[in-house]
Amino acid sequence: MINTFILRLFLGAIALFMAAPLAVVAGVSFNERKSLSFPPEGFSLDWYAQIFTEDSWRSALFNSVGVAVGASSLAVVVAFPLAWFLWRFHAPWARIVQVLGLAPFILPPVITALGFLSFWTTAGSYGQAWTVVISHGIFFVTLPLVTLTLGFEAVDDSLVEAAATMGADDRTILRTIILPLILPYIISGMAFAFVLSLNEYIVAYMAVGFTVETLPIKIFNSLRYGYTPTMASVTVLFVAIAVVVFGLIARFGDLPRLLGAWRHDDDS
Amino acid sequence: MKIKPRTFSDYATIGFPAGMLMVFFVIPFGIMIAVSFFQRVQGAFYEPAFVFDNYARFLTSFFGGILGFSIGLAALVAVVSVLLAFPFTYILTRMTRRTQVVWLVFLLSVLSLSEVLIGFGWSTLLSRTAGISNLLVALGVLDKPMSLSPSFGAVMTGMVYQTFPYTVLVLFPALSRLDPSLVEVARTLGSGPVRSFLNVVVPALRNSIVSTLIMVFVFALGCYLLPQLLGKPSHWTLSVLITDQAIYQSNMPFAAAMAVFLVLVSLSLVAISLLYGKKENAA
Amino acid sequence: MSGLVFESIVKKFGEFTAVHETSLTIPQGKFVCLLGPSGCGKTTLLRMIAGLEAATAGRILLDGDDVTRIPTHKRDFGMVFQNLALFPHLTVGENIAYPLRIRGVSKSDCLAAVKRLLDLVQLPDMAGRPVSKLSGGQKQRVAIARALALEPKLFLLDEPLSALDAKLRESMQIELKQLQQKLGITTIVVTHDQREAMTMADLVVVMSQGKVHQVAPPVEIYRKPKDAFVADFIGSTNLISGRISGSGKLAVPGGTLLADDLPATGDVTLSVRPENIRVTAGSGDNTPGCLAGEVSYIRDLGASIEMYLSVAGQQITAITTPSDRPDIAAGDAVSVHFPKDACVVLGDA
Amino acid sequence: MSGLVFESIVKKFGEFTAVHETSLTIPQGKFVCLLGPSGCGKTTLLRMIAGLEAATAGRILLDGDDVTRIPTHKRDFGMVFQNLALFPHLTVGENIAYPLRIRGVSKSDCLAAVKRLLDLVQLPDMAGRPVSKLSGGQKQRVAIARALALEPKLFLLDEPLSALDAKLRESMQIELKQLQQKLGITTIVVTHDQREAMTMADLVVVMSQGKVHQVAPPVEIYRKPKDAFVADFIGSTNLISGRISGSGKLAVPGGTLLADDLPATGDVTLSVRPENIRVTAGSGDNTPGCLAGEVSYIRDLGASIEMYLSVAGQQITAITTPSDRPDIAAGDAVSVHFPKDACVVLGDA
Amino acid sequence: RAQEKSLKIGAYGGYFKDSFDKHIFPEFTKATGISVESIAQPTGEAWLVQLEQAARAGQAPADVSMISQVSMLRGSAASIWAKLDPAKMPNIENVMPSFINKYDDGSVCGVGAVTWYITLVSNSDVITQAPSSWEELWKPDRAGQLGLLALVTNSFLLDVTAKTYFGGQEILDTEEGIMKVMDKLAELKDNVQLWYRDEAQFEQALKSGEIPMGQYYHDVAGLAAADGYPVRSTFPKEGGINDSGSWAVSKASEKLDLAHVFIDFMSQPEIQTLLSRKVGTSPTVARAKTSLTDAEFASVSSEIEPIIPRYDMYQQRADWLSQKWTELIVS
Ligand SMILES: Nc1ncnc2c1ncn2[C@@H]1O[C@H](COP(=O)(O)OP(=O)(O)OP(=O)(O)O)[C@@H](O)[C@H]1O
Ligand SMILES: Nc1ncnc2c1ncn2[C@@H]1O[C@H](COP(=O)(O)OP(=O)(O)OP(=O)(O)O)[C@@H](O)[C@H]1O
Ligand SMILES: [Mg+2]
Ligand SMILES: [Mg+2]
Repeated sequence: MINTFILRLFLGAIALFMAAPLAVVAGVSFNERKSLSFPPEGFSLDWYAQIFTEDSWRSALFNSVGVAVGASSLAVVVAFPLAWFLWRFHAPWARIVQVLGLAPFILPPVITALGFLSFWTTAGSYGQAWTVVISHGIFFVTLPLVTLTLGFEAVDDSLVEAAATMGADDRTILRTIILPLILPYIISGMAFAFVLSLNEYIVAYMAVGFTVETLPIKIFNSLRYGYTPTMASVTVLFVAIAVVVFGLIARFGDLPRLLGAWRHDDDS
Repeated sequence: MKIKPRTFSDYATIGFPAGMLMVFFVIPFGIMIAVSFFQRVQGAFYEPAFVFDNYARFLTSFFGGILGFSIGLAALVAVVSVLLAFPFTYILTRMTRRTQVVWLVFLLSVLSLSEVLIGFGWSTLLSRTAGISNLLVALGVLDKPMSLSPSFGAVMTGMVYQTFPYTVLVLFPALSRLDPSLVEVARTLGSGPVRSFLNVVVPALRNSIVSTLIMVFVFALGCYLLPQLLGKPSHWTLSVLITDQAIYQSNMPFAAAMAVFLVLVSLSLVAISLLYGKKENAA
Repeated sequence: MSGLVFESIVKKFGEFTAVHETSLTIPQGKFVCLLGPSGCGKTTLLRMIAGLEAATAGRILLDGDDVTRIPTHKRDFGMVFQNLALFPHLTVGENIAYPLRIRGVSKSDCLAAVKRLLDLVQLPDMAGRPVSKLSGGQKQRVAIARALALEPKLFLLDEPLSALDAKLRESMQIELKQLQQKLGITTIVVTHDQREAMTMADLVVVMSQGKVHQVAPPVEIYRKPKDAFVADFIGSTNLISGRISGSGKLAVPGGTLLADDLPATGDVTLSVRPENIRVTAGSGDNTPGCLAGEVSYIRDLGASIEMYLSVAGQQITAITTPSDRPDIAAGDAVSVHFPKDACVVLGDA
Repeated sequence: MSGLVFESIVKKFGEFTAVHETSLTIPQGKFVCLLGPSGCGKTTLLRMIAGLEAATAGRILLDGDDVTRIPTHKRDFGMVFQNLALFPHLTVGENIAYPLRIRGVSKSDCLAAVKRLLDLVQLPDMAGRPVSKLSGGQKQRVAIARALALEPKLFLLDEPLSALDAKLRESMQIELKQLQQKLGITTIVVTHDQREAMTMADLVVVMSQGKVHQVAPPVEIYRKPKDAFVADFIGSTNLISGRISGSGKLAVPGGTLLADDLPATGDVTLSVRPENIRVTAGSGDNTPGCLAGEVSYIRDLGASIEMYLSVAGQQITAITTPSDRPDIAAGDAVSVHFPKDACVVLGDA
Repeated sequence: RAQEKSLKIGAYGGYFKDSFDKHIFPEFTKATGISVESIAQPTGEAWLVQLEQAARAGQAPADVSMISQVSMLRGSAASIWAKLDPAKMPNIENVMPSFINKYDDGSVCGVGAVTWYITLVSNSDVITQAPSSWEELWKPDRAGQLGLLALVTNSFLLDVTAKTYFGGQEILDTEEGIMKVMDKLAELKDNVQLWYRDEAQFEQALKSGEIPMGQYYHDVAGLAAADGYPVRSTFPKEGGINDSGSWAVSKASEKLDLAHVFIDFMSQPEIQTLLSRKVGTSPTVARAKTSLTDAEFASVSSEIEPIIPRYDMYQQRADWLSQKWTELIVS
């Protein structure tokens, strides 16, 4: 039918649009020479090897992953009690804290970055590796806050009440009912924060760029003497990591549901 | 089921996140606001003071033009993104779970692409030597390959590319929760698929559409790399100039003033559209 | 011919067959109820009529025309969904005018039509209300008015009343029936409530597990169920198995029963409605049609008395009115009478 | 004293009073149904007992102890929620063991308890199943078993059977009743289904709009409703208003009716159940207790026949069994008999 | 303790830092026993912002950093550089006086580390005839073919225009003069396809011929050419732009002594030679003191008199210039 044809065409066009730059980046990463030519000249996997063989790339990779792990954990640790409080208690003033939790993502990043720079130097901790973890943790707190809020909304009140009638106090309910039910939302919020932290440049750079060189900083610094295909191979690696992370989430959890889908017939 | 917080431990739960946000977000942001009133020292840095110079410098037709352009660009990006993403997400939510998952993983992965690489990818794709215009030449659409970047179109393409997955993810919950029987009933009443999409799905979700527009708008407003990578200087946004002032001119007070101004403008736009949305709802 | 005809319709969802091969004729102007337990395929059948679900095989004919491949929006059938599916962004009037508006009917004609329809469903002066401000029963009526706006050839309703409470449901049942009689539209209602079907329908289609068991007027369904499923699903019944022991006679545990239409030989099952069984005190005389039993317990429901009896090891339920209540108590020996015309011979399910 | 006592309990949500001042005593060991139309405050009352909702005023006593301020998790009442609220992340066994586990009961004791409870609700060998793999009726039983795990002093159920289909519901009603009799736990069930209440309860509490109308055993509720609301809500009834015209006599449009317990003077309303009205062919003799009427229409529901009559301009419904059906048709003149003991005098609602 | 004998040294990240790490710092450690922790600095002046912020809080992200001239001036105006003692650095005698930065009071705050040239580059496949003058940029047939640096403080196009069309950089003394130069500069705007900020953005386009001409770093262009790309770098007859980086020490550093040792080490002619050979920069000591061959020298420098940017102007009129410049290229 003509309609399904148009539909396919539209979806195909979107897929092409979304995939095109990825194809360029992937193509470039196979260049034989140290150049970002596209279409690639020759074929080589050296640039992938270089991520691991060359110290600076490897340590940048590890820095990035370390920062992302720390920051995403912190974001969850901050967002969880907040989302829980908003869900559990009736306290209009708590909305202010919620807005604060949503705000970091809304401001122009460069301002957040400069704010952190001033803050850390004033606090005298400038240059400490952990400051970037806190900076990113706060900067990305919005993401787990949103997924956790969604998650708490999805917890059926009556489950909590049922547990209470069976003798569970707040703390026990949190541990035995809410945590297990909300775990997928924690994971997805953390995954979002993780992936974005992995790719964040300006905040990381301003907070602690010279001590902890993360991959994006490394890429930016490399701009001084030309793009190297390693940038592309690192990107491909990152996209692969994202695919794996989200693919695993989809494999073991219900990804559409984590992203807010919900149908009446889901329960069965 | 919600109760009023009573005990110390009730308050302690929110105390931690509130404290963290206070110390690590409000204070840094407060510092930036304070800095926006500091005195710039030409050829050096700045000194603590309380002056409005930085704001005054901003209030010229030049910066007014840039602000207007930035807002216009962000708005256009938001509109185009939503125009593309809304029907797309609608179709997506009607597909099987499995297909949805594949698309979502794909979009999430694109979302994690860093801005430089998006810029690089598109500037290559839009270049004369390696870009799609060669494809068009091969297809006989064009006579000879041409360079499509830097240009306004390139900036738009890059920014829409960056915001598209984000838009889809923001629209996804609302669209997937949309009651499918609304469309079915419209069809029994004589609306074809396209028509029922336009006069049932779209109006039924207009609130989600408005809030998505706002979110994408704000997101696009903060974008500072793509306009540089894909645009000419005349396509630079206020965020580019802020970064410029802060990092290249070491003029933090002026950068901060511009940022504060940008935040105020975007917040008030958000507030206006929310108010308007509320009114419409109440009617 | 006039009316709706299913020709060997089949519906599969992947491997799963939701509707097995079904052929069915629904005469023009009738009020039909599709009745069956949850998941038996009622909604699927209705959605195929509306074109919302494509039949896997077979044809659907309306007044002799094949409509199987016609898309929903060209069928001009009115449909009311279980959740009503009122458009939340439109007012009551706009909801009702929707099918007219998209056909380009003028504003004033729309207004007139809305007024007429609102009068029809007894909701005058509601046109300007947002639908969110309506009660359940009012929403119901608006959905009906909207479905009728086009004067459809076929009026389809999927459990239209299930969200309403008992009292409201009963009055809506009567209203719906009266409306249908007034308009004379062929109407098909899905329900899993047998009382509802009995109250409204001219013709009941009893389904289970994707198969149609019986198509008949309500009283016939009750009095002459075709098989054990129908007998048991419509009202409650006693199913008694036995072996033919002579012309019109059936040997059952504990004695002999009499029935019309018994086949010559073999095993058959009888359905006997509880309210047709008469119970008297004292052990029976063991004539054909009367068995000896014992009272297990008695339940007084106010309007009726239920007697649970044990007859030759089998559970039998009998119902009587308070005024006819025999003077018996749990543990008493009783004689249980099965009138010949109350014993219905069942076919295979 | 032993049992559950409400002392002047009030519940407001903001300005809205969901439960008006209510005092009530529920004796130990009884099976009580809270019955009333949707929104009348049944759930609210039950939730106050469980401590899930704080009473705005008044006290709740259990066996003489004030429990009004005791938090839910210290009350040790078992509760079954309308949607069952089984923990989706736990298996059947873990669900049932949950209240024990959080009290630190050892693993082996938990296992033993789970086995015993699953036997009790007739679901042996299901402990390892994930709850999502259960049918509706099985989920039901698991929820009941879980609520009983702690041997609660009070067993509360909020519309426990409303999600089940009619057949299953009936069998669960009987099982639930038997279970309660076996365990002897004071049990309070919320329902809006009067049949369900009549079937299960020792004591029915009829509510509407936040007020308790009557507390009595089911048959008494049916036979001796206190007011028009109860009479109408429990089964269907004919409400007839008239003026006292002598001892035991009531002048109504079209004649005179007889009734016990009539006050000396004034206007009163009678409730007469349809199944207690006898209809005979031919115009009546106009003696007290018998009025002349005309048949409006007759509806055959299979198990019963409904006769809609017009008596002196008033609509009267009578019901009879197929076997007692008088030989009448729509339009016939009939005489309508109101037996004296069927005429119940109502108080003010 | 070994830890005390270590120095944090900032160098431009990427290729630059890699080369230092590989060829220079090990030499230094071998010679002095001081270990080096190298810090990747970013391009532009972002580093200065960080140093300044850190200095305010009494911290030093790096002890010694390589700082461009405009930033040096800006830093000295804010007094964030430690004063250096020439007496402790005998080798700075070798460094040409123009590469020594001083505070107003005459005390030394920076010592030339390396210098480099920005020249006229072109893609030899597209532009067969090598250009010889900056005037090439203004030619109408270059429409849409140029890539120029986007910041006033690193493109130095004002100096180029003044030298090419106004007979020298004196015209830049006054605001009117600068405006005249800007007007001239405005004439080439239509020729510009790309105003770039990150060098590689242009390099990519230059190599492929997408943008066949522009201003670029002589050393990097040489590397590309050596790699076989059709890229050529030309010193125009008006001269290449000679920019340089200086070693400066953050005031907040507690290792001033070691920093002296380092700067002294770096100022040796042998080390400058090594830098030219391994990193591709031009020496800050007179050519005669180095052992560079003609070919080696030509690959990093030129005999044509260079254009030395008017750093004083960039510093004194910083905000005004950046405003006018932005207006120039944006509008
Ligand atoms: N889109 C679908 N995909 C797969 N199976 C389906 C689909 N729709 C319905 N089914 C299955 O087909 C069978 C019949 O469904 P249908 O909705 O027609 O039942 P129903 O009789 O309307 O039941 P209910 O009274 O619960 O609404 C069910 O087993 C159902 O699970
Ligand atoms: N949390 C609440 N806030 C405000 N009003 C409430 C709340 N809970 C219940 N109500 C109101 O109190 C009244 C009684 O509600 P309740 O849930 O007790 O009714 P119910 O008898 O259980 O009805 P149903 O049969 O529909 O469950 C209703 O009008 C309801 O709208
Ligand atoms: Mg259905
Ligand atoms: Mg309730």
